[in-house]
Amino acid sequence: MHNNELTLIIGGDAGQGVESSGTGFCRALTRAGLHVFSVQENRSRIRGGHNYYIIKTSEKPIISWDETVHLLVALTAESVELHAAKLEKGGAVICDSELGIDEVKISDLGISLISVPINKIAEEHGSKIMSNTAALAALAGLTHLDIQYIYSVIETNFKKKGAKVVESNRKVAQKAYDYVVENYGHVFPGRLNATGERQRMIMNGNQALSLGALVAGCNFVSAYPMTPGSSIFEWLNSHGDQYGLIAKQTEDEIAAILMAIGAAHVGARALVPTSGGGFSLMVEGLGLAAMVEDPVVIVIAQRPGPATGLATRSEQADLLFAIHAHQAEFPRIVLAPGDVKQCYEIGARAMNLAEKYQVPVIIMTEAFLTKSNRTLESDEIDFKQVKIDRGDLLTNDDLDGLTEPYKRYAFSESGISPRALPGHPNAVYLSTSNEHTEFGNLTEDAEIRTRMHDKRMRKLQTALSDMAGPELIGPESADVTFVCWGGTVCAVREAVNRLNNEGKIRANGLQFIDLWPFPVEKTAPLLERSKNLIAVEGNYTSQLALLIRMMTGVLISKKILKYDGRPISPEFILSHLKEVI
Amino acid sequence: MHNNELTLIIGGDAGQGVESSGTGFCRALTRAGLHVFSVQENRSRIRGGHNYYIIKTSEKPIISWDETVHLLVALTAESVELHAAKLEKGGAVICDSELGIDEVKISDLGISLISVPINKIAEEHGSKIMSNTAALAALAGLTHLDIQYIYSVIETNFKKKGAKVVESNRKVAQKAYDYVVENYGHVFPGRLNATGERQRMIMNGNQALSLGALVAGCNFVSAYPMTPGSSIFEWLNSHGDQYGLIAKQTEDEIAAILMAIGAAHVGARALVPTSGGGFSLMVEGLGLAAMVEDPVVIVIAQRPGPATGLATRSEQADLLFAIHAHQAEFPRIVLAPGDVKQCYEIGARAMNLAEKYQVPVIIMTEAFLTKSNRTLESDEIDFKQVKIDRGDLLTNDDLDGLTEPYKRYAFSESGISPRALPGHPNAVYLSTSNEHTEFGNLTEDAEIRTRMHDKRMRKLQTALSDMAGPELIGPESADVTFVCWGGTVCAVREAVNRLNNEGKIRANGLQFIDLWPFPVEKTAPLLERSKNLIAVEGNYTSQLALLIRMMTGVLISKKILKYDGRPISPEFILSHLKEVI
Amino acid sequence: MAELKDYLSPNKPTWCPGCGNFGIWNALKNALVNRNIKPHEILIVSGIGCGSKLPDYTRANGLMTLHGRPLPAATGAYLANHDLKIILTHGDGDGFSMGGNHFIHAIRRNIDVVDIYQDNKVYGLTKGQYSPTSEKGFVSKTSQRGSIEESVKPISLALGQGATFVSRGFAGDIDHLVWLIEQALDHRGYSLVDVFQPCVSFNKVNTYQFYQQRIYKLQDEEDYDITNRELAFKKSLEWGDRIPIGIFYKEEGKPTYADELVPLKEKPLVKQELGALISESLKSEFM
Amino acid sequence: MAELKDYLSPNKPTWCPGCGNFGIWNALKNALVNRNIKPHEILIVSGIGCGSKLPDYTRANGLMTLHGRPLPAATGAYLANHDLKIILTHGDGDGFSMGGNHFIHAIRRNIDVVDIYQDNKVYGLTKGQYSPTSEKGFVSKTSQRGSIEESVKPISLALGQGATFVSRGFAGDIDHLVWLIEQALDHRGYSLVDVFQPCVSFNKVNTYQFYQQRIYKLQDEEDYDITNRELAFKKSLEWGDRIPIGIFYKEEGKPTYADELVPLKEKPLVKQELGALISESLKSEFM
Ligand SMILES: Cc1ncc(C[n+]2csc(CCOP(=O)(O)OP(=O)(O)O)c2C)c(N)n1
Ligand SMILES: Cc1ncc(C[n+]2csc(CCOP(=O)(O)OP(=O)(O)O)c2C)c(N)n1
Ligand code: SF4
Ligand code: SF4
Ligand SMILES: [Mg+2]
Ligand SMILES: [Mg+2]
Repeated sequence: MHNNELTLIIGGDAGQGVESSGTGFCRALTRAGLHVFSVQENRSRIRGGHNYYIIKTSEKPIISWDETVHLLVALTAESVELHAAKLEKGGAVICDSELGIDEVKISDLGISLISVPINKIAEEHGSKIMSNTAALAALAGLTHLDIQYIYSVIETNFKKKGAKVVESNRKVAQKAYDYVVENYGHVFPGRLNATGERQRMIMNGNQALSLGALVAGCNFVSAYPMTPGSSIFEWLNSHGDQYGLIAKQTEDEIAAILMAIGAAHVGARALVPTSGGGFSLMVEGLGLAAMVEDPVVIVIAQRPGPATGLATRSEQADLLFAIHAHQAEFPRIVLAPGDVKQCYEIGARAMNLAEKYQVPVIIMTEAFLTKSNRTLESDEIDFKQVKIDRGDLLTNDDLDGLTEPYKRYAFSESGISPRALPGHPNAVYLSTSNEHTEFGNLTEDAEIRTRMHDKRMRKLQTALSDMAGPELIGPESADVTFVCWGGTVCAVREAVNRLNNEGKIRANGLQFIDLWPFPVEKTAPLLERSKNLIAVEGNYTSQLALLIRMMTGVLISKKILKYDGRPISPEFILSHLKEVI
Repeated sequence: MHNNELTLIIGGDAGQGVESSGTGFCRALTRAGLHVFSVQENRSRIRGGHNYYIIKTSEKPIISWDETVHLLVALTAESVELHAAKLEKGGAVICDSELGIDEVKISDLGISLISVPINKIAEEHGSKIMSNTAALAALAGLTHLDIQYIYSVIETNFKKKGAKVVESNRKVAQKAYDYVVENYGHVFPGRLNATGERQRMIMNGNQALSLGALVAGCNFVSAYPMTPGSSIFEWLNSHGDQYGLIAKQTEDEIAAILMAIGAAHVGARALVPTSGGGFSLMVEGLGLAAMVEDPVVIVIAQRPGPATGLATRSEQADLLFAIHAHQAEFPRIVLAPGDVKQCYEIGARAMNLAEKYQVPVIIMTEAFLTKSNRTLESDEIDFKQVKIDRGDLLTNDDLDGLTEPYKRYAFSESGISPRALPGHPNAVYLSTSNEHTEFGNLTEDAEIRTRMHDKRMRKLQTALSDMAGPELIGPESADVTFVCWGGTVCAVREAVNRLNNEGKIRANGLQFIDLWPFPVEKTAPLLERSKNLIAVEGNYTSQLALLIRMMTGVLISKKILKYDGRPISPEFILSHLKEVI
Repeated sequence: MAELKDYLSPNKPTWCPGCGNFGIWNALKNALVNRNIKPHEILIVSGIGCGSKLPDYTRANGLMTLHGRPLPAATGAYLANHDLKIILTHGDGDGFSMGGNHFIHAIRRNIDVVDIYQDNKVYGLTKGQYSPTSEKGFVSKTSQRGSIEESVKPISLALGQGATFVSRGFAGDIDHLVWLIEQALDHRGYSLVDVFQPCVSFNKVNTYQFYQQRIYKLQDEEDYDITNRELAFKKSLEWGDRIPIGIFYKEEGKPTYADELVPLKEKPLVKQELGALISESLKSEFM
Repeated sequence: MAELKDYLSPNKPTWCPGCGNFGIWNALKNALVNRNIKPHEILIVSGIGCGSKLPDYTRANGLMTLHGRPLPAATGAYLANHDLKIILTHGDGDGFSMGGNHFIHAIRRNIDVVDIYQDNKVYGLTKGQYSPTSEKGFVSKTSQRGSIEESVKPISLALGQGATFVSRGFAGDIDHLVWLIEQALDHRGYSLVDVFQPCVSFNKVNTYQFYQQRIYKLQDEEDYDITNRELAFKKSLEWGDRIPIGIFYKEEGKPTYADELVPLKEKPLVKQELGALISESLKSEFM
């Protein structure tokens, strides 16, 4: 346990505020100048049932969570049972004295019990509801984190509720902090010292994705609530009035994608966040977008299935579905960010790609990533770097100058036809889900069909120029190469680091972000030079490996797979590595 | 033009009875002991717009339609314009004298004009509506087909409308027949002589599929009308009362699959016919069926897309969608018949496979096949050969004897758990779309999730024993091997025959009927011994070739593809063969 | 001034001769011209079906969506550009079977669109299956012994859900229909225009004659009060020898959906510059 | 005789303490026992949502489908085995948002099921978005300035569509609710039981107290006539200081869907031998 470098878990029942405590502590750490990486595990219920929040913090940037834990804040006895044994020797469990945890059992594990009258302090100095504040302050006390950071988070979280609430919470925090410092000040070796470094941001994957989209001009979002996609809608919904965005909750996901298409058709930049089940209902609409060539961006926040599956857990098993959804064939773009920063970048990039190619763009994320927090340097997110590219969109001037009748679906080499928005007298046109002529009118002519289909499909070829090959993790050459996509990349990065630090096996990794159209040429050489490809995926059938084989012929027969709803950790990769090589 | 071996086209406007005439003539030929193979091309409108019906007939079994045409029955001038030039020298065009077709233009093409006062005869001896009868009789007259066969079809078609209607139609037929025999008795060299052979059946792909399902115990069908899947529903609907089957027209396709699941859950054998667009709406339901392990059979009758596309035309572009539809992963079976007989067989087989493996089974057909008629020997369809296999379904006796609490989702090696239908006091159980325990109750336990997912996925492995490798067409070894699926096999068979008869290029083919779980082991050796693989598919991206590469690594880089909504003909294959080899 | 010829398209309708859709098509164009609305100022949104082909024959901005889905698409277009006048034309199958859910939800949002149903009480384009508005007992390809479902009641449902303009027209009475569509165009908020549309090919029950013998006009009744929802409901249940057409119910002054959206206070969404409101302060909430 | 303990499941409800679902759950079990219906004789079909978890806590045949889809699944089960007593329990989001279309169509088919809505006027399981039955102005996670949509009116819609049993209960009045569910179980045909269900976690408006202060029982009104659809419609629009519960409307003797199906004349579909009616004569139509 190095100073300013530890991992803690906050565990408790749904409804006890595990999530808000975790998020609050992440913020406090960020303000103290530390880096943070967090993961959440929730059950699909409102009250009761064990939830937990893992926070890893360090002075240095953190690329992954991992399974080494030093500290546990247990809001229930169950939480002690579930997690205490995972703690490193020398670790500590903070819990309410009322829980009656057996001190002997805990010390047998080589860890300390930090018994704090959390509820009592809260009730005495504020109200019962403030016990989360007390627990956080206790945590700060034990790790010697300056209480100012707790106060500052209290200020942020409660100022809307008025000065009195802020004041009571401060009081409670102070009492709990003091209690721990007094009673357990030197029990726990770990320290969290403010570094005084410049301010960073902290956000989770869904916030980053939403922010990226918003900055890139997203002004319309339509959605039906579905975990773990809803928080994108909710974030944008709560920023709509201020930033000129319409966020429409719909009657179902069919309406969500159709509204987005309608809005996009007249010129909005539309986003549709959902999860796999909701996307299933959007499949018909997806093809409509492709046929009328209206740009929409869809986010699939993956969770384990089939069907309802494990509603609040994580999986990476919708890739081949996203690529093949809808009858027949049409161009689409599929992208999968793997960390918070990539979520931001892809949120922005997708908005541009959709309009540039006039196609649906699908962003794949997963429960793990949606709610995993990471600190970002303020300049990692540069709004000015995001250029809004509306593609071949005709301006009013262009349209005023039109001399020929406007062909919305003009045959073109790139497959992209200059687009006019409805409303100009010189460009009155039809769009239809039926096969159509260059003017957009219905046709059944075999030749026009073939040419129009060719035109649409050519966009796939054109878009390849915008598709990057996989990102290299670690050194160019290695003994084993982990092939991954999505949030699994965090664990892969960490595993690669550890292996290379250890030095016995030289490792690297390839993260596929741009998945469709599949960048064959940019991928094949990278795969071919690898000696030992290992697919690391959060699914059963190794979908990325299947995709790679389909597109390049390269067979990846070694696999590290997980499909129990929990994300892959670096330790999971390392322990399974022995089995596969 | 050999006797009893010719191809004719009946062409006219929608609403003019092209379809009923074509079907009527097919039946007359069948009754005359001839073999028939027919194809239809329709526009997506009710009246007006050119439709046509190709009928190939022969004394010998026919494996495909082709582009050689000898005779045209033109109900409109447009029809003459569109088709006359395709006729072989020596051919003939039958049309109403009223159309005023230029005889010189026709004879310049080396064909004869058979001008018949069709409407006049109909009006004089019956009514205008009987002009189809007159046209068919004229056709019979020209080809010397015994008029008894026309009479017999009149009897079949009109007996419900009463003796008077039958009588008038006979009269009209006789007059038109006589007129042609008198005026053009020896103009056309082709003859259609009754062979007096034993009775055959004639049916199209959708009828055959429906019949197969019905014979295999299908007793529930739910559907929302969608071309070209609707005729399955309509056929079963009109046979429901007699054969104890419930056919429910639903409010949408979502309801269609959900009703089927509900019915299957309590023990019905359920079928859901649709087309790609309707299937898009069923995607969410598909995963529910898989998760609760209820057997349902879905038919996707493919048509060109995306979206509405060409509603009445044909394509083969939904294969990868069918295999990957729905979020996450689960076992399913995908089968694609290629001809009318296979439609019957697979209609029956699918019902058994669904119940045996307790999985959704998807049958892929395509517009071309749905309405293509073929004559079948009566013993090709043997109802008694179809054994109803309900799989591991617990009987009342089994349930009476249960001593342990019933586990609907018991872990098993095969992945299949013995199934009880709701209703027995010893087997009261829950099924849910959530991940669940062996009893069917909700769980979020990581280990149970993994085991339950493994159990479900094991069915794919188990089902492989029921999946056949591709069917070989032609000789075992050849210079080129056509790889195909679905209705394209008809043209491939004919192309293989022609090539081998010609002798320059030795050809064979592989037809994939059992597509998922993909029979890798049964396929790989066949592919490997082929020198020159050529994918022949009715789509843009060569989906079967992609699937083969994904599953076996074998790259098929030569392709003959068509996606203009019209089926692939043998001539199309042969003419493109040069380009690819 | 808008003129009829502005709406003239080179594409001729492919409807069957005598189809009620001709009447609806002409009435719509006339109503638009009478209200001086030009082709580029509107967006006609349709679904899939015979009636839904109307935009293909009309020179105007058109969006033919999927079977059953014109309403959500229209909602999106309306939210993004409420300067466009949005008109829907679609069938009874499209609107009340596949699209039934959107119907209920469009009403409760009071989106400002004119929603015209080409209600022929049958599935035309798929060749004659019974539809949600087919009368009980209607014999069709898929109801050979007669349909055994109660027909969907669009007027009653709209009234029950709080619609602000609920009306019914008849494709065989064009003058009345022109007037009705004008009223709908004038109304602010969701306007239902359910039009009896004879289908000469597949509905041999609800013919021109059938309607001519039965319909009467609510607005001809002296004491009819179009602001009385309960009375309207009572009239909506009337079916048999006498069938009412006209405006059943109208409620004025209720805000439309766009009226209540903060981002639309100044101008339509698509007329606002993209990304213009983004500022560095957005970052601070993450700090 | 059925007993309450027959319905006892080893799985305890995970609903929040005080949730209205406990009341509905108990009322349902009591009504079933009072009507002497045993767990193996029923099938409880639900969707996805807090309320839809009921089958997991109840020892009875259960089928938890997808969000919004219990009605078509129940329809299929009913058509295939109408000997099973089919009961649905699902939320307002499930039933009137995602499942709104199925609601209308189930009514018009008069399928013989008891359809219980756990109507808490909010999305519970997804943590507090406004729902289709949320009142206009309801503040939630996704309607921070208050919802701007008219709420869905299940009772009015059901009446407009011709439902044969239309009722409303309250999870806080279990005796009344038991009685109501018994009436619904007794009724032949589609029976709507819309239950006001306080959600203690996310709906701070429509609380136990809110209802207790406002509801009154239709069956306590002397002159209330449950066979008068127009009167029922009028009552269905009542919302404010006084909110009616009880049976709004009931129509007896109307055939159920299964009554009208020829293949079901003798016995349920699944009790007939598969393929028993197939004969060679089937071939002749193809000759
Ligand atoms: C998802 C889907 N299901 C089915 C269809 C097939 N389909 C096309 S039009 C139609 C019904 C047409 O009836 P209606 O909406 O009343 O329009 P009409 O043709 O009578 O004007 C159907 C079922 C489709 N296009 N999409
Ligand atoms: C297709 C689909 N979309 C969204 C969801 C997510 N979801 C689960 S429950 C629910 C809403 C719950 O509200 P309600 O039906 O009123 O039930 P309650 O939880 O309030 O009892 C939603 C939106 C889903 N499961 N499936
Ligand atoms: S089928 Fe009916 S609705 Fe369709 S065009 Fe013909 S008459 Fe009109
Ligand atoms: S969130 Fe509401 S509906 Fe769900 S269990 Fe809790 S109180 Fe009940
Ligand atoms: Mg219609
Ligand atoms: Mg609810």
